[in-house]
Amino acid sequence: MSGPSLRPRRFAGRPPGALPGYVPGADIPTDDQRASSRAGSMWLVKAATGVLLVVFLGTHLVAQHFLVEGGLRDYDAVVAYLRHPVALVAELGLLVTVIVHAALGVRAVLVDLLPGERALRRATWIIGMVAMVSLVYGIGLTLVVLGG
Amino acid sequence: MAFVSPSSQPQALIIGAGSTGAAVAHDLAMRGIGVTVVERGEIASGTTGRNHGLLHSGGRYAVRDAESAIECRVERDILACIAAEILELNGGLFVALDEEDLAYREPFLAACERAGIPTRDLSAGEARELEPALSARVLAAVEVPDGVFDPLHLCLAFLATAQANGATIRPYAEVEELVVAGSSVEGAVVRDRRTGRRATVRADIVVNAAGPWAGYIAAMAGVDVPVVPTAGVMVAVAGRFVDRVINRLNAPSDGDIVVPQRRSVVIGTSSWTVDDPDRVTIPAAHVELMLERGAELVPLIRGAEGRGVFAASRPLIGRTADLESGRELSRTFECFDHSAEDVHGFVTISGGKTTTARAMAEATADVVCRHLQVDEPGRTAVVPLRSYRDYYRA
Amino acid sequence: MPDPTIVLRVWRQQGSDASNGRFETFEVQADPRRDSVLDVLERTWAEQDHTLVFRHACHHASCGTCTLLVDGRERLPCVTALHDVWDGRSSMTLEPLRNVPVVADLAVDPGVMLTRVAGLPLPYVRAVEADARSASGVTDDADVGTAERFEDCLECLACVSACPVASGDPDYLGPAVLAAADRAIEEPRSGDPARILDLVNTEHGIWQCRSVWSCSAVCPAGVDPAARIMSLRRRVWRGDHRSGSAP
Amino acid sequence: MTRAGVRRRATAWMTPRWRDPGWYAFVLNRFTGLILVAYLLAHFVVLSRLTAGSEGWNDLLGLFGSRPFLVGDVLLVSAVIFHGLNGVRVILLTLGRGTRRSGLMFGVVLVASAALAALAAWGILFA
Repeated sequence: MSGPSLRPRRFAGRPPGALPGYVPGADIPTDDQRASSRAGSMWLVKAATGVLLVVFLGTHLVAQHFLVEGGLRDYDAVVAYLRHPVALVAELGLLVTVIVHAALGVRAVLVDLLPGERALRRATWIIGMVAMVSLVYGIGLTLVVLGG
Repeated sequence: MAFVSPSSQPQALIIGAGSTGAAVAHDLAMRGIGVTVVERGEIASGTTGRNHGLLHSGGRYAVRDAESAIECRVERDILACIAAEILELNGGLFVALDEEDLAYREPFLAACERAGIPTRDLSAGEARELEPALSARVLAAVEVPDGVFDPLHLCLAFLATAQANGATIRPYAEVEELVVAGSSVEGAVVRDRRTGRRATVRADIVVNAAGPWAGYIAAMAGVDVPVVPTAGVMVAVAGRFVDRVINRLNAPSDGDIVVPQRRSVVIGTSSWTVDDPDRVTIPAAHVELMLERGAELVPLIRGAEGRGVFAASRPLIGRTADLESGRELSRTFECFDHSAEDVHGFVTISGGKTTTARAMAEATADVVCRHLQVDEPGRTAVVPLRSYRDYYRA
Repeated sequence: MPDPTIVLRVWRQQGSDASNGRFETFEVQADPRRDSVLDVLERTWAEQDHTLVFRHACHHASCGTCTLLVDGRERLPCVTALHDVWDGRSSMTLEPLRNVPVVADLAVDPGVMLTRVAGLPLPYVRAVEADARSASGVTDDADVGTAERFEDCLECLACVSACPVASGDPDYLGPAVLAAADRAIEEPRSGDPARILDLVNTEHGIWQCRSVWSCSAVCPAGVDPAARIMSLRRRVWRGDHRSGSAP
Repeated sequence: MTRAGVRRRATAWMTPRWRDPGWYAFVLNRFTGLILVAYLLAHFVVLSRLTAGSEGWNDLLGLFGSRPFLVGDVLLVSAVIFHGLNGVRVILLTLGRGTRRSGLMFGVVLVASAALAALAAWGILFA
């Protein structure tokens, strides 16, 4: 082709950051860095426990409804079931994952619901306590049943 | 050194926030004048918004109207410096499809050279290599530095810069009447269309930049401006078939421009005068014509999905010779200083194109500054505009 | 044959207080073969009620100002053909966008959201990518390497209006901002991608999305904000900020 | 925050909107999730009867083995199945799989949930 191209050799567009007085992100509300990394981690943990629940809850339900003739187990069957090491691991795994998953799920609903970081922090604390109590209760119950 | 308190700052009220009003606001604010812009609707909701968005290199006017061509060429280069962020500077092609077009090529190249518009001669093959969607009938093409802008965002950039220099922008504010005391205009009664509340905005000078509606505003001051609203149809179809503006290499006529806009192309335009710019009925025949002539240049336009049909009313100046008071700045736009008709503090700016809005604004601001006895030169040609996004920060 | 009459139910409210709002009914002549919804609305304003407040500028899906709810769905009325949304008999309901402050009638103030978009160092003009033309049906071996075009996003806020998360959580950054962030990270001129990622890697940022996908369904420009939010999550996990391509 | 504000935040997300598949998925996911959390807490309370030994537990079993409770079980299992499959959908979308067909994915989730739930119902009620 003849002559130089009439088109510019590089983009005319500059980011607004090139303009004086502009601070990137100045207009975007944000929370502190620790909270940020927590938000991402919580999503991951929720997904991971979700996947584990497919395994643990599946085992639990099948064991509950389909292993024993007539569906539900009587007391002795429950104890016998729990004495099996695989069952024990599966049930304790279910206990932990279901509590973590439920706690994160309830908290996610509250993120939509509660105005402001302070209310959310308080709610998170309460949910955490309920989760801990549930966990201790569940483990305690298992030990009592196995011991009895 | 005299201390200038804010209250003694001269105040200008600008009516209309199309490209002209926005550019005038920017220019005046930069010269230290207190600026209030009132606009009846959203920014650029009148003629400017419904623009095809062609940043003229001047090529389109080179043969018939050298003055306009030079003005476009100069302003295109200035905008490319001060507002590069909101322009697509891909260039444009003037495409010859028949022998008549080919005969136009020599005078076109000569006129461009006279106007200082850079050109590049392309063979049919070269043109289709640049723009594969061009018609296979292309015989030759000339490349010029056309570009594309988005009218709203250009206005917002002007206004954002004006705001940064202290201007107040009031959209949805409709002028109901001008405040006239004796022989001078001292402001306007403005109704906020959002709340229905009325307020009086006082100013030392009122600039009427209402485009095709300028006649209505001027009538409120008892003066006549010969604005003839002249509508033009544009048709948008889905598909970004070209990156460059495609013009027919011939004398400007209907349906001879195809402008890429985002993921569509806009084909323009036609021309007919209308009585009321608020009530424009688009003739079906014009739409057909746009599609037909557009498809001659870019065949994919035929069969493309429609993406909107719209019309803008250009504020063309009807008569000039008999207007003694008018200070003719150029054949393309006019700034009417109504003090010659013994109406003081009132200036009307009309005509022109969005590409040349900055120059129109500078000429208008010169007139305004003379009235206000402000001795500041215009600097809008060299100071970059702020990001259009800054408009929302205010 | 004379044009049929369409009954418009238009949301009216004076100022920003929705409590005085109500629907007002207009009967307008309309040509379903040729009119867009915006044409009908403009005619209503010009011929029947000059106090009607609505936004519009370009009339061809470039400026993003006129977005409305047409029968409850986010649309650009300028490119919504009447015959696509009207059966010729029923009334048509026009409402302002949700999740964005209404200033009067059908007009909203996009300031809050667009200021957030403005907080991202994303240029308005980008390089033309190879598929932009082929998507238009142009068989293209030409070099488009240095051609440029405007960003796809019209900043019309249809996505924000459609998002149920944004309607519950006013702090949610919203699909428009997040999509722009993902584009900004792709864009070599935007500066530090890690900084951009920090801005959106938050509780009320990318992790607040609930995969509803309404934003992508209503986007008139094919931006697919939902997929871009997912892309941002993966960028966080990968830690590499620029190597990803568009979703 | 006003009472109306709280109510808006609490209900805005479930206002019936455009019937996009993703919206149904979101609302169903949230409802099933909340129901399952409520069930989990109730389940913990019921399990405390295990400490009462064989007698107390087997009494309860009679109640839970009754028809209405088994139907309740089927509903719970259905909720679990949907919640789980939808979770898989969300994870796949986040990984960038099927983002162009998020609606179709919801359809698959629904159909698969219904099939699995029917299977479970047959197993619980009739097997």
